[in-house]
Amino acid sequence: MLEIENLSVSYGRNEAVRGISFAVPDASIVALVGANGAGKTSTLNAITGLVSSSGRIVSDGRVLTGLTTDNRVRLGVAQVAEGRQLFPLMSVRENLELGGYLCRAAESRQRLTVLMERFPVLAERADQFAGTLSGGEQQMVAICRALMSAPQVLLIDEPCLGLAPIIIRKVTAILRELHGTGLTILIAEQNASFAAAVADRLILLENGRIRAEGSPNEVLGQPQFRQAYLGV
Amino acid sequence: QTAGVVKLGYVGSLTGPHSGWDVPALEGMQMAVTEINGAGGFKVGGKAYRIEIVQEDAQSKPDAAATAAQKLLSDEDIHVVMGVLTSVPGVPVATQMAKAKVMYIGGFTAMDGIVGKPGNELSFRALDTDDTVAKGFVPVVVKELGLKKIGILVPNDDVSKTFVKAYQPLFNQAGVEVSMVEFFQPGTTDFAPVLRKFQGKGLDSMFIGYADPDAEAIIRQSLEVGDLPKKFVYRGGSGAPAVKYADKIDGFVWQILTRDLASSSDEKVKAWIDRYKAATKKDIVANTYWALTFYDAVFMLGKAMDAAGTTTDQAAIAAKLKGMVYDGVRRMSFDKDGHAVTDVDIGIIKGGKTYSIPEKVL
Amino acid sequence: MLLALAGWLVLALLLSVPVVYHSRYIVYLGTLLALQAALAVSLNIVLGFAGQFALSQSAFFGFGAYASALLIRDLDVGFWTSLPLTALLTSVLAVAVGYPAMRFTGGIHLALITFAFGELLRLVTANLHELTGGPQGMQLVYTPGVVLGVDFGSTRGLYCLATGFLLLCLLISILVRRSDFGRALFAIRDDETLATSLGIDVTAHKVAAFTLASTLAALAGAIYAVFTSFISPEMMNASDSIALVGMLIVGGLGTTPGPILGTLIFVGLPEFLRVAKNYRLVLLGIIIVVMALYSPKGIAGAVNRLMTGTRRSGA
Amino acid sequence: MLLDIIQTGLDGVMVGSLYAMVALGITLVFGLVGILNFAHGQSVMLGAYVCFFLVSAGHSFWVGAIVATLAMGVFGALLERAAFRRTLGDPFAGLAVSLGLIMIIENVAAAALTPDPRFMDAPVSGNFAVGPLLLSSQRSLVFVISSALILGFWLFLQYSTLGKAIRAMSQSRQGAALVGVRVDTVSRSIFAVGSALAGAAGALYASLFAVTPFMGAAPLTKGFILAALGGLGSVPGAIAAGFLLGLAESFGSRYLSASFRDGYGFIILIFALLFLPTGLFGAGKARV
Amino acid sequence: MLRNVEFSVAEGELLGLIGPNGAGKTTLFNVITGFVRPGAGRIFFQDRDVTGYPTHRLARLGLVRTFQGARSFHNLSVEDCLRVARYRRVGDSERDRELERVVRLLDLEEFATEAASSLPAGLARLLGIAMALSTGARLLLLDEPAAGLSAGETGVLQQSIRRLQQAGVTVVVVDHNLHFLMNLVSRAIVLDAGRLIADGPPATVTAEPRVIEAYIGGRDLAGD
Ligand SMILES: Nc1ncnc2c1ncn2[C@@H]1O[C@H](COP(=O)(O)OP(=O)(O)OP(=O)(O)O)[C@@H](O)[C@H]1O
Ligand SMILES: Nc1ncnc2c1ncn2[C@@H]1O[C@H](COP(=O)(O)OP(=O)(O)OP(=O)(O)O)[C@@H](O)[C@H]1O
Ligand SMILES: [Mg+2]
Ligand SMILES: [Mg+2]
Repeated sequence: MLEIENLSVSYGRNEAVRGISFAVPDASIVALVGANGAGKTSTLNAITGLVSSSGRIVSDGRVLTGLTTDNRVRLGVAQVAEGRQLFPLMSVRENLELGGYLCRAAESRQRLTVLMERFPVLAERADQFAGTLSGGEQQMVAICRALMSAPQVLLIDEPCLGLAPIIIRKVTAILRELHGTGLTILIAEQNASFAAAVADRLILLENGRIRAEGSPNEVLGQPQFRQAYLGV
Repeated sequence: QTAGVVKLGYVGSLTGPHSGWDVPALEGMQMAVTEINGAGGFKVGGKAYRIEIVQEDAQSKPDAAATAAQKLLSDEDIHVVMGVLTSVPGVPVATQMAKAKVMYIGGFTAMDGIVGKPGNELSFRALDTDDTVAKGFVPVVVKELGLKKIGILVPNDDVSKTFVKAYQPLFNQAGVEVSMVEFFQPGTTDFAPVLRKFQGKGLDSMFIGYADPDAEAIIRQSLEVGDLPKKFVYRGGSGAPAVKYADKIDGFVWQILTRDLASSSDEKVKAWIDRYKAATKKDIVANTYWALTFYDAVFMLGKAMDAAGTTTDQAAIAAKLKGMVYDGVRRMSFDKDGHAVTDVDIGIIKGGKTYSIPEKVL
Repeated sequence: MLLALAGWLVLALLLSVPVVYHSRYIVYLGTLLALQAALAVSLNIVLGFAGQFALSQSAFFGFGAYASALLIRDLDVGFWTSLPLTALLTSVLAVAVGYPAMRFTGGIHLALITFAFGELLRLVTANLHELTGGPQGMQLVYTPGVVLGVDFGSTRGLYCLATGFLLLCLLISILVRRSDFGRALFAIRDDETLATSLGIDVTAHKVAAFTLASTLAALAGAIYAVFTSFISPEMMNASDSIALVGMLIVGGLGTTPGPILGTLIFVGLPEFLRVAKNYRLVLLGIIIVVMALYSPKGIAGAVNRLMTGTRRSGA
Repeated sequence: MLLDIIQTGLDGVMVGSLYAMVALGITLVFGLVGILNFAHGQSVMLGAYVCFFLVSAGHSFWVGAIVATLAMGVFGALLERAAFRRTLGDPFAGLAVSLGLIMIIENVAAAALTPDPRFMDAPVSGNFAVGPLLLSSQRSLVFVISSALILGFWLFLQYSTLGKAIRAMSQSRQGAALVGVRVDTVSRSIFAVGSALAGAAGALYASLFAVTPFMGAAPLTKGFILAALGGLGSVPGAIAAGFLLGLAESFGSRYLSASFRDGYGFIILIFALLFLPTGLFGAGKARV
Repeated sequence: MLRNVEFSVAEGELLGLIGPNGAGKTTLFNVITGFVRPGAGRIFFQDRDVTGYPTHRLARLGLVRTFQGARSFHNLSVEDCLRVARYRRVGDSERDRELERVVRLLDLEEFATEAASSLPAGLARLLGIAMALSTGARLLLLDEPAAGLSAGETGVLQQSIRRLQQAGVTVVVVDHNLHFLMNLVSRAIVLDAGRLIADGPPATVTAEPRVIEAYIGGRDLAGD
């Protein structure tokens, strides 16, 4: 369970998130949708502490506010960040191994094997520097690295960015599967139909505020959505 | 009652790597000034004058030295400037002083290229030239250490180039073969490679110069490298580089450009040493020589002013200073060009013992 | 806009101090500051605008001084004729060094290459005893002489020459900054790959900026030479180049007043810290550390923030 | 002749190991944490003084060296806390801060310790023969100590988990934080360790060369050159470059002119950087 | 990475390029625009052999690409980014007029004086495209222009690309958003593991079993 209360983020004079509150219940997938600059990334980054914010963030009963990023990660939060933040001069394998930095070696080795099976492309390129991968391959590494830590709360910024349709299917399937195992997932996504396909609930952000919230069908059907998102 | 104040300019490196030389010089001047003023000043034409030192920091850098010199020059009341014992910041100071026609008493080697040149009648060097010193130094050294064949290892700069020219013929005259001359990059700390050039050449001694850290590094590292001569002739003013290795080497000689301060037998010198220690709360080190030199020079300047009957007419003062012999803590004089001629001692470390031979130049 | 006007006013005031105040030392210091500032202003073009970490500014400063002095001594040209010749020689050298260095490297590697080049130049100068007088330097005997009724050999004349040159450097820097060329330099500083993809010849632009900065530095050196009548390989000391970079950072990298503010702090301020006697360099060090820590965009940046800040709160 | 060449080569390797050690500290702090600390040379200087004073007070060289190392570690931690922490991610600010620090440290040291150079008694002196070769005892000792330290560091960075985390942090701080690396703590410790290495190098310098308040400049310059030549952040690169420079200086001064000693290194540097733009062991450029 | 790829684009054509992740699409762009030298083979542009030309020269000839990730000059304002792209091509007044047009075209007016670094990811991508457009390119290679854009913005982008084509610019678009791409282009080619495996009208290409197997993974077009 991830609870956000009255979260605000600003960059200098520019207020990106203006006091939003929402919750992601256990074993559910919530997607933040909204146009460019709506504040999705800022929200996710605030939760992991990559940007400073005000408000209250609680994960599984533990208050994250004020902790450093690495300590939040220790409490079971993982994030696929915008820009991916891979280690470009380390091999794919090393990148993934570092994803399991906080886990026991045997455990993370096993997870590595499983993930490599799911994404054979990565197994093929295990010893290549991550910085030389294609855009989509890097995205796969970023997602797998986050999964390596076996998190309780998973935040993904634009999971489908740059992925081929066939891989998107795979990611969708994995997210659904994880969801089945009780993981709490928060997605920031531009692609409304993908969001609707994987998420239990959508939250529509506009200018740093929540404009609408509900099941995919409810939100997609609302006129606010069409106006804020499709610009019609 | 005092009739007036004479402002005496001091420029020198109070900070930076060259401050080891120039700070003692200032201390010597301050000592002299305190004593003179304490005695009611010095007399010129029956009137007593107090001295006030105006000091500027040359920061061991030529451009800062030039700025410092300009600052002194901008004070119209300063007619005499003293200081700077190292050539890099020294040259711009001496040049500017000469250009502005202000009397300047410095101490660095490159002054030899300035003192005595037309237009530079107001420039003085308070230390003996290499030519003067070498004439007394070389024969004593050759005899004391029993030299036949030497190699020269000195930094690659004009100071070295100048004195190598002075010493090489004198060694030859004394029957010593100078079989190699090597210049190393100033600032070198690791001498092993260049020392290897001196191996297997049948040398009995190395002539090294002219800064203590270089000399000590060379001695120490030739012991490390091995298979090198163990006698050293030092064109420098201190025995310090060899003290620690006294029982590992066969001989070390150096030039004491004033009197031997470390183990003095002269009463006047002993008394001065006590006063110096009391005034500065410092121990006697090699560079204390510059304090003594500039101490005497201040008194000498006062005498010259008195003799000239003026504290402001620099040409007259300079004329009186040239040729004057002064019996201060030690004997000192300036020749007709403005080069100092003083008594020097020769320091020797041999067979684990340290002693000095007084060498009368004057 | 108002801020810029105020800045120019302050600069004019500063520059007029030595004209009004008759101390030889003030004039001397003014000349020195003007030449130092000219060096910083020109370095700003390559470092601040184009983002190229060149550490050879003082090497070119020294090169210019020697080039001009040797031209005058050995080829019998006059001081004024030596200036364009020096500029020409320097640009050839700068292109020869800058082209390979900037084509194949960048960032910290460029810094080290230019650093190494500068030190090499210094060592070579120190080793060419016959030509340059070796490590002890050269004493110069020429003066610029009287031109249009102004005696440029006098203390005051030299001051005018140095300030004139500083103003020229400032003018060039401002023109560059406002031009398309300058904007391309800023673009290169941010993202070279993107700049190339948009059709900007990145290497050519970088080399041009480097050559411009180096040539101006050399001219400052030629003026410095006639000003002090003494030059030595120490002028080329790389630590001075690094100090120049420090001036730019403390003053405000890439801004117009930054280099001048930085020079005032690094070279001017010590004169006012004389009360601290031998500890003035320590004090200067503390001031620099504090400034670098508390105004990361330099003084120019801090002033800007302050002004825009007050304006906003006033509105 | 051959013997002489071998001897000269050994001379080069021995000082080279000392250079490499300074370069290692720089490569850690600048290459991995991204803090440009030009005052690193001053840590070398202070370390040398600590060791010098302890040895002069009658302690053994080993005590001196270990205390110097620890003291500089602490000093580094203090510097990091007081100043460099705020320059993270902005090497230019780091540069300006270190310029100020150099002024402060050097001048305070010169005022407190006098600018006079001092020489420390080395733990071993003289030389020993290995077959026809004559080796300096102290230099050999320095070589062994610095090689051991360098090798240890390399193994640590390459193979330990923490070592990997450190390398990861140098490539993406955010990424490292996101996998749970305590980036703040780790970068602080690296800074302290880098400074401790400088202290150790200082002790070794003091056992061979003169100790002065201004001795920091030369090791710093060389260290930086080597760190870049080796490829920033690359430990094997720094080592290889250190040996290369030692050899260049050694052979240059032995067989060419000793008055151009530093020039040989600069020439090598220029060519190496032109032809191997990412350094001796540099990783490939990231693709566009 | 690339094996024997041969294709041509006609003047004024709007060509789609698709293929699985790592197929070599970006590499192909890199080769064409001179960032990477081809191991073998030649590249012709407007009947001129331009193999081995440096990137900036190709850009001046009118061959311009965008990058897969968002890329802009962080410290420049949006306006200045576009000015740089127009550098040395047209007179000042004309340039300003064109600038305005591009800014309006991509809905960047609101941000014109903002620093490029403060743009949200999606807009930063748009800015990248705007810069490429401003160079006055004759052949434009767009690498995943629609990635990270919302449905509305994707629509706007589609229109701008069409307008470009009408103005005679040749455009090659790589994108994984098939909905966006297939409504836009008249012809599509498919790369897989560095080889050309299909070429033809979009509808035909996406129906090919090889393409479905390697790239789409099912009958419906995922991720519109
Ligand atoms: N580093 C920054 N500096 C200044 N402003 C920023 C910065 N990062 C984001 N912003 C601003 O914050 C607002 C929200 O940005 P954010 O990245 O959270 O949007 P987003 O919803 O993730 O958009 P996108 O879909 O394009 O990724 C935007 O107006 C943006 O301009
Ligand atoms: N320097 C390199 N070293 C090794 N492999 C490389 C290098 N550069 C690219 N590759 C590989 O070449 C392949 C093609 O990459 P490219 O970026 O062209 O793919 P792409 O078709 O654009 O994929 P995407 O749709 O994911 O962006 C990838 O598998 C990548 O890993
Ligand atoms: Mg975003
Ligand atoms: Mg791609």
